[in-house]
Amino acid sequence: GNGAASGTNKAEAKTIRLAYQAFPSGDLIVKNQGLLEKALPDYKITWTKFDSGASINTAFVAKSVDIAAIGSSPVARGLSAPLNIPYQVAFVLDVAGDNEALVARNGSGVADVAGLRGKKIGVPFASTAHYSLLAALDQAGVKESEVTVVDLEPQDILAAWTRGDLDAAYSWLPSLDDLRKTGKVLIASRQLATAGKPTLDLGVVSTAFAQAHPEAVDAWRKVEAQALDLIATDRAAAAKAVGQELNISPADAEHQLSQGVFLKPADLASDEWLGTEAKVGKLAENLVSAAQFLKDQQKIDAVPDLATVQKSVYVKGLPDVLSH
Amino acid sequence: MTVPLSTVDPAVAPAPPATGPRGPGATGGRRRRVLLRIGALLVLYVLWEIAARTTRNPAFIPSPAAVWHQLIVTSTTHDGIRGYSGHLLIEHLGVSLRRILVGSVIGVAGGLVLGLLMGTVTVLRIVVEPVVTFVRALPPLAYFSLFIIWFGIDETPKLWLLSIAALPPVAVATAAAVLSAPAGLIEAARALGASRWATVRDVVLPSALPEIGTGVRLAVGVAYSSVVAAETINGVPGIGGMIRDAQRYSQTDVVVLGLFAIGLSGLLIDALLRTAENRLIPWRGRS
Amino acid sequence: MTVPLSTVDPAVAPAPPATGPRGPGATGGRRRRVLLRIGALLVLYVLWEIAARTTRNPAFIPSPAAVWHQLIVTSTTHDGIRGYSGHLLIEHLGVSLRRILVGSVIGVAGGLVLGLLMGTVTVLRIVVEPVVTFVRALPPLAYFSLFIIWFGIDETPKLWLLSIAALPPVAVATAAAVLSAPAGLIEAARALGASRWATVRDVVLPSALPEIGTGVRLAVGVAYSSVVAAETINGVPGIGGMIRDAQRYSQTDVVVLGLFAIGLSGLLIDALLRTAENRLIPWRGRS
Amino acid sequence: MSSAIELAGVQHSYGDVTAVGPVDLVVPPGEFLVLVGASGCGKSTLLRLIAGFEQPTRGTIRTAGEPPVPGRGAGLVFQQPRLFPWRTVGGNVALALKYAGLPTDRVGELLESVGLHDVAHRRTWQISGGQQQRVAIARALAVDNPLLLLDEPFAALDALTRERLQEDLREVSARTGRTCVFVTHSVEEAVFLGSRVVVLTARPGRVALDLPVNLPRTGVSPSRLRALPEFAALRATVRSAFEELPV
Amino acid sequence: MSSAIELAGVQHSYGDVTAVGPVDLVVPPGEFLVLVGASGCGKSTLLRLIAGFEQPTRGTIRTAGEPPVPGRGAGLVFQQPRLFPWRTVGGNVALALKYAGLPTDRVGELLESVGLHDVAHRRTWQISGGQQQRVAIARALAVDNPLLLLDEPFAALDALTRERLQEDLREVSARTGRTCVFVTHSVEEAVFLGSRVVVLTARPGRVALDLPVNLPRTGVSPSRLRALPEFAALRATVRSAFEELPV
Ligand SMILES: Nc1ncnc2c1ncn2[C@@H]1O[C@H](COP(=O)(O)OP(=O)(O)OP(=O)(O)O)[C@@H](O)[C@H]1O
Ligand SMILES: Nc1ncnc2c1ncn2[C@@H]1O[C@H](COP(=O)(O)OP(=O)(O)OP(=O)(O)O)[C@@H](O)[C@H]1O
Ligand SMILES: [Mg+2]
Ligand SMILES: [Mg+2]
Repeated sequence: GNGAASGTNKAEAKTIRLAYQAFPSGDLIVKNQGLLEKALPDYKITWTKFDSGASINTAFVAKSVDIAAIGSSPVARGLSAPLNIPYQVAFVLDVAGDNEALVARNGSGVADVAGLRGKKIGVPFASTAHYSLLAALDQAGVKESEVTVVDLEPQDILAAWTRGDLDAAYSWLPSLDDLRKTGKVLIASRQLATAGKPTLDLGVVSTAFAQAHPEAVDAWRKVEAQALDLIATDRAAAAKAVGQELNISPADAEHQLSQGVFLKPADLASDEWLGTEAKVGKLAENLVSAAQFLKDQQKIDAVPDLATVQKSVYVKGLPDVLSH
Repeated sequence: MTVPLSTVDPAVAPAPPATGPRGPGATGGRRRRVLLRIGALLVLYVLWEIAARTTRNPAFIPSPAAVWHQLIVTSTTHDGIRGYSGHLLIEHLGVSLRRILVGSVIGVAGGLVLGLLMGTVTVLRIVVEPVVTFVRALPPLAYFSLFIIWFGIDETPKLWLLSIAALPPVAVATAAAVLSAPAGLIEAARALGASRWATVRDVVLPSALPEIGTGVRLAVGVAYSSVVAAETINGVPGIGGMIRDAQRYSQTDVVVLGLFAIGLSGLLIDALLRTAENRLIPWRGRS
Repeated sequence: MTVPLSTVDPAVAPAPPATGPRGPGATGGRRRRVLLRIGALLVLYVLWEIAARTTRNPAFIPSPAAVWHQLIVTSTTHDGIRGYSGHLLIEHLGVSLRRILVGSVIGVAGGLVLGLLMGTVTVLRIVVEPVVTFVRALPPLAYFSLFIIWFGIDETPKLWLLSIAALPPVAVATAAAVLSAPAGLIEAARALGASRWATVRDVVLPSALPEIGTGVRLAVGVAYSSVVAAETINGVPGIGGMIRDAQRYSQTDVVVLGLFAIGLSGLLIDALLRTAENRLIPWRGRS
Repeated sequence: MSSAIELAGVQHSYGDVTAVGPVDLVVPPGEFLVLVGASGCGKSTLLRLIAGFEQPTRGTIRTAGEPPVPGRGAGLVFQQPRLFPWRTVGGNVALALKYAGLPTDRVGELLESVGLHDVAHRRTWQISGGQQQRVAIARALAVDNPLLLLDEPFAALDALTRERLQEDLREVSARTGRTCVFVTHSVEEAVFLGSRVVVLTARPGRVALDLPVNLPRTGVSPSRLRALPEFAALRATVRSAFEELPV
Repeated sequence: MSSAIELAGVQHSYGDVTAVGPVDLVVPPGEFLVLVGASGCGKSTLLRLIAGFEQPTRGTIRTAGEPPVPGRGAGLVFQQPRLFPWRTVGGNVALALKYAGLPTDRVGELLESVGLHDVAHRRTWQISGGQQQRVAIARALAVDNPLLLLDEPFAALDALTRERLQEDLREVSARTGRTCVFVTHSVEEAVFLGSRVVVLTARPGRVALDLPVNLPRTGVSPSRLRALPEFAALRATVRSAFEELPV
């Protein structure tokens, strides 16, 4: 029993426990190149891989992690009752672009989102793709009850797709590549983002940790920013690092990176995203709308109000911290 | 109720003799049993209530009241929404029970046949036993995707998963029991002119029945505990699908409610199996 | 090797008599066994190769060559990367085997104690048996998140999961076997002045050993097949974590490699258990 | 017709324990052979060899000219009752009839013939030791096999029941001309039943005495037979053969 | 001192089968009581009642003034050997010594006393039926209990071994003054061993004959004892009591 017992109050121990996930982002570069370890040599840093936002939320509840890479949908859940996880959003790792998309299978006869009525669509429930799918349907005026939505993990979507059991699927890389080979993209998350329904991968920090170690959070934000710069400037080096973490070839990694949207560090502090200490950005509204979506799904009891969510965006030192 | 040793109160040592397989006070025993169980339930309830109150975190340990509330919510139509994810709790459970039932029956039948063959036909044992051992070590989560490729996303892969999960306990228990069949009675049957098959049917199988019964009970338990894995795919309606969904949204009270639904119906089925076993095997402890 | 019936070739019916527990040709039997198994392996290999070639989709059925290639890749350091996710295959397997071992030992020990108590102490059976039945119906995937909350994300929750998965087969098999203990021999021990505990130790336990052995083998198998579930969180290094990772990236060849690693090591451990069983229970089929 | 049983140089060892032999023995059809010998001398082993349940380590065995196969042409009563606990008493007897393809309505009659009434529906552990042994006898006698092998079948029976069953068996064997091999510890029983008595030496059992019994097998009442002076003489011969064996 | 065994109006039923009684019987310490009766008349049941393994349906039982408890103060030989197959032959005997808190080095000597050499290391199914029964006897005799209950212990033994063990038992009981209850089917054995012979009726077993045997218990050689005219007379009395029972 180490998790619950130790927790973040063991500040003196100077440890950082990071949770990461296997999606291509600057986070993997930070881990692969040991950037954080270099920036904070006197901290003991552990990286733990998780495969869903839900399990990361659980780990936060268990006080087993301090910083995590996690999708916006689970964050909205974590910030709402009954979880009310004391963590704050401190970074936007990436915005879903063409790497998450709704694809219709060739031969299903579906040409646009509205044509999905009466069809069967696969999506991993509780994921950002699930959120995006329902947003896309809503946008096209298709009611959820008019389609059959099936809960499937990406690899299972691929299997069912190949058999012809699905007419469409909302999924992400790498399985998305295979879907696109035998299907037609109806809409990608990039378009939804421009339409005000972006899905994001966020960096969150437990509140207790942020209060105890603000300097560590700063260092972490700096190295994450550094990684974003690397993605922008040296795609090949970034791809090599990401590929090593994902057990895929650098070429594949580059291909995947090219389809995501990676913000410039400076943009993070813009009103569009995190905002500044003076004014919290639109991210908070985005999280509230994600929470509203969950409420509509009867997955949470109540939607937190905007002010509460704004308090959960860690803007301390913005925009200066990120402008080096 | 059963063998003398077990009917004896441990407080009295050395144990006083029991008067045959069914001692007196069988009805007194029943009342005592019910009382003991109710007592144990109360203790568990109080512990739960205390745990819930001290942790004060419904995501950790939801209070009994919250779970009770979810029971009502998921069993009724509220605000135009039926139960959970559009299905009542009883419907989720019913769908899953059907899957468990079918999967168990197939798995038990397959395990019985495989086990008997492995126990009696040497060639088959040599070839099939490693395969069974290999397969039963494999994690269902790892090979489930293959099932989707082969069988789609509807009932078939779920039933396959449950069947394959239920098969090994029966197969292993049967094969082992067959090898333990009393040599003296096998000889007795052969001396009476029994054919090979008749020996299996009239001696080996009956003598293996108690252990097969244990295997069946384990198999049904395994099928039960695999229902969430089986319902990771297209699992709603289904109690496993409901639990998974609730889990991903950290609705711990619904998760606990689902666990109760599974555990209690599992208890019921096990009690039925045990009754059937006692009826079918009056000679337990006599061979 | 064991009971006459099983050493008999099915081709000859009615079976010719075997000369005692260890018939002649035990060494000839061994050669035949090895040959049969090699033959079966070859057949499986050819089937696999054919399946891989006809489906032509490595995401579904990777070719043997691809899996072999992955074996080499994951077992060596390539381009500065050690194996898979920074660990060699053997390290993944080693970590998981350690978990399985510890989990199985705890589960088996717990199951044995619980089973013996349930089988011999009536009060405990009445209260504990429903609890065990309840728990063994619960899907590990459903309650694993509770373990994370209670025990963190490191070794503890994994070992708990594996222990709880391994416990029921031993507990149920032991309790059932204890109830089947031969009444005549229990009386014999008591007539010699055995105390209650001595009767359990010298009669009940030995007579239950064959069934307990089956329970242990099932328990280890269940622990094996639960390793992916246990390694869903913070599972690398670990063979289950490796499989899950590979699954997410549709690296089916790595998944199949992982399945082989699990299945083959499972076979090995089962063979060890079986040998131990045969040594410990020379009286199989004689009671 | 060939001999019912032919043993040529038969020897049997369990591992390094030689239990029987070498034994040479030819039993013509219709003979009632009684085997007598000290406890542990190899009588049961010899019977199991003739039944085909053991293979001789050395030598050959033929029954009706063929190597023996269990369940073919020989009824066998083991030293222990070996009843199937999952069948009732009646069910145990019925099984024998079923295997022989005979109708199972003779169960009652067969049980009656060994002095058992009203136990057909009982479980096998709900009858006494002697009753169990009688069920085993009824089961073995259910089918008319040319050869009958009995291993101390009457050991657990009281004097009266035993005498009645002895007489029945004597009468049946004389009437049907079946070949019998009968193991007993009672010298009296040996002389009364046998048309030939073989006394075995201590382990490994070899033939110490092979004595033809030429008492009238029919037409004499049992009690008169037992009172004959030849009867007493034969009994004394067997008994002394027994006593003179080196231990 | 109180009686070794006291049965007052004892009756026992298995379900609706009345096996024994009512029986009234008082056995003074040191008595060698032999029970005789037809197969299935309730002898084993009576012994199990005295051992404490069954509770009487009616009436009361006292051994040494107390309600009997299995394993306390009484050695018991069951009708079947009931050896533990997970222990070797020697291990079975050692267990009895262990439970009594005695050193286990007497195993060889105990086996020797029932005529068994070289089988201590064997498994229980690797010895003959008579040898198994003798192991059970050795196991029950390992501890000096004031009461000894024996259910047809010599049924599977040849005449010579049986006679030797009879003499041993007679000698031991006379020397140590233990109370014995001995079930047998042999009238000869009953008269030879018993200081008192009780003949039971058919089921439900009641006392049909209660016969004191006043033969000299020491100082006479067994063969001379068997040759005494009183011996023959007693044997005839028991036998005729037996024969006159309604069946
Ligand atoms: N469990 C039981 N249920 C019903 N009847 C029983 C049970 N056990 C014994 N009996 C009956 O009770 C009677 C007495 O049995 P018991 O074993 O005492 O006989 P016994 O005198 O020892 O006979 P034997 O000489 O054959 O051993 C028998 O008729 C038997 O059928
Ligand atoms: N499986 C075995 N392994 C080793 N020795 C054995 C085995 N079975 C029997 N024996 C030995 O072989 C000898 C003959 O055994 P068998 O059972 O034939 O004796 P028996 O004449 O029938 O004796 P009894 O009158 O006591 O039944 C005995 O000394 C016995 O100890
Ligand atoms: Mg014998
Ligand atoms: Mg008896």
